Amino acid sequence: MKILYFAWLRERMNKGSEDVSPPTDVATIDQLIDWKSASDESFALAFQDREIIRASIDDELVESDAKIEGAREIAFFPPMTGG
Amino acid sequence: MKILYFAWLRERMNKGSEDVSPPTDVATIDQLIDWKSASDESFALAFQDREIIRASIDDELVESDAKIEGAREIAFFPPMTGG
Amino acid sequence: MWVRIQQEPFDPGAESNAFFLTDGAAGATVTFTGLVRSTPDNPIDALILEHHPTMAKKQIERFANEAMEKFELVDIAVIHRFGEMKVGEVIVQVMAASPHRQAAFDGANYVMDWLKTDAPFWKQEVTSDGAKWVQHRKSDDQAREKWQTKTPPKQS
Amino acid sequence: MWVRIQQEPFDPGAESNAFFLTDGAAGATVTFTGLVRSTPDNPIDALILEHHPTMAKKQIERFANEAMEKFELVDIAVIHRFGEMKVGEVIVQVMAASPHRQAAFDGANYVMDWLKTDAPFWKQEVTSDGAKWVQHRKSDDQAREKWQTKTPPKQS
Repeated sequence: MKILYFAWLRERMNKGSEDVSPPTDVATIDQLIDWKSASDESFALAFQDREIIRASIDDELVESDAKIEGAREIAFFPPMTGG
Repeated sequence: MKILYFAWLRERMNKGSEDVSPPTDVATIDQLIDWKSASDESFALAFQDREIIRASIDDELVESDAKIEGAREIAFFPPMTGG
Repeated sequence: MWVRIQQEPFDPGAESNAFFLTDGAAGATVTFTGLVRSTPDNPIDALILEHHPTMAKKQIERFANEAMEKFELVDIAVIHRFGEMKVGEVIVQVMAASPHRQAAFDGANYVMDWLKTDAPFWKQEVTSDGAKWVQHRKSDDQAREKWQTKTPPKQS
Repeated sequence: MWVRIQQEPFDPGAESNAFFLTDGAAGATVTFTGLVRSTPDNPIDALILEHHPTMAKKQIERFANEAMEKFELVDIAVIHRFGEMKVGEVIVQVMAASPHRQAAFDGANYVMDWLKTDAPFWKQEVTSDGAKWVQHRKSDDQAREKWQTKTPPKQS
């Protein structure tokens, strides 16, 4: 699956997207962040203040306990400031 | 003092304004309507449904117990329907 | 703050654009535009608005000033027409500018609610049967009640 | 109902005028226009908006459709820009048309409140010191709460 990063998360990750293949026991957004943080130091640093980070699965806003099974694209971003 | 009529009150009165000189014991809008109704049949008819008629004194909306002393211009009209 | 009462048609978009230019400090502008409409339920050919000129201007200026005080507005402007107007033409436009979007919404809404019940204009609908006075609506009186609450609307 | 996400500047007044032409049944239109502002307290040279293209369009379409269902709207339209924009340029415009003025106010207000917190756009303010991410405001989260009441807003 593909992960997208936006705004200062994108800057801290120094990339807008990457492909990941989490093992099947990584079931939720929270677990994806845990799994990714364990192997990727800059990800761990960028996702330090985890409560404020929001996520979407295939263009739908989700909570951090949302299941990622079947997801094509997961986006992470700070709180929105549009309009 | 001058009385102005608007909308269907103007049509029923068949005029937009007239000059009146009420005696000094005619102190309020209500008393002005009573006094005018007594001497003017078309006025009495036009002001039959008195509760819905609104009034202003010198461009200020007033209640029917408002004092008319010193008024330059009194306007009578149906409920507003602008905007 | 300015109020214009005029007989001539005006271009609502051009008026909004001109208003945006003068409100440098305001990120949010809310524009209310009231148009003459003809519906299948109530088809009309035109609208005729009678008004009390001096009082109309004073009353609308009062509501606009009240809105400036009640809400955090940078500017507010109102254009209201009188006379005969065709279907699709603009009757009234209110423009409110604020640094806060809710204040801009509230400012324009407040002026419209008071204008509807307390500004001296009277509409006649013109159809093939002639001209008929529009009835005042009770819902317009009720609409003002939302501004009577003691706590001011939330700013955001 | 339509939503446009675009990089190019647009003419807000021309967009409103075009919108009026298509809403024959609606006597009331409320337009919200959000502009790039630079204030003495917070002077900026420009704004840069980053966005999630597919999700931004879907989310705003959702809010616009919700507004159509919740309020008695004839039509609603949203234009939102991304990329770099100068002071005085328009960021976003929402236009809501209804036979009832309160519904038009509520429709535009509803879409703006949800767009602010749940449409994937992120602002950077550009000054001589460089670009700085704009902080999300708690008041924007609170603004949505007014739509959570069980009784629908009063129509008038």
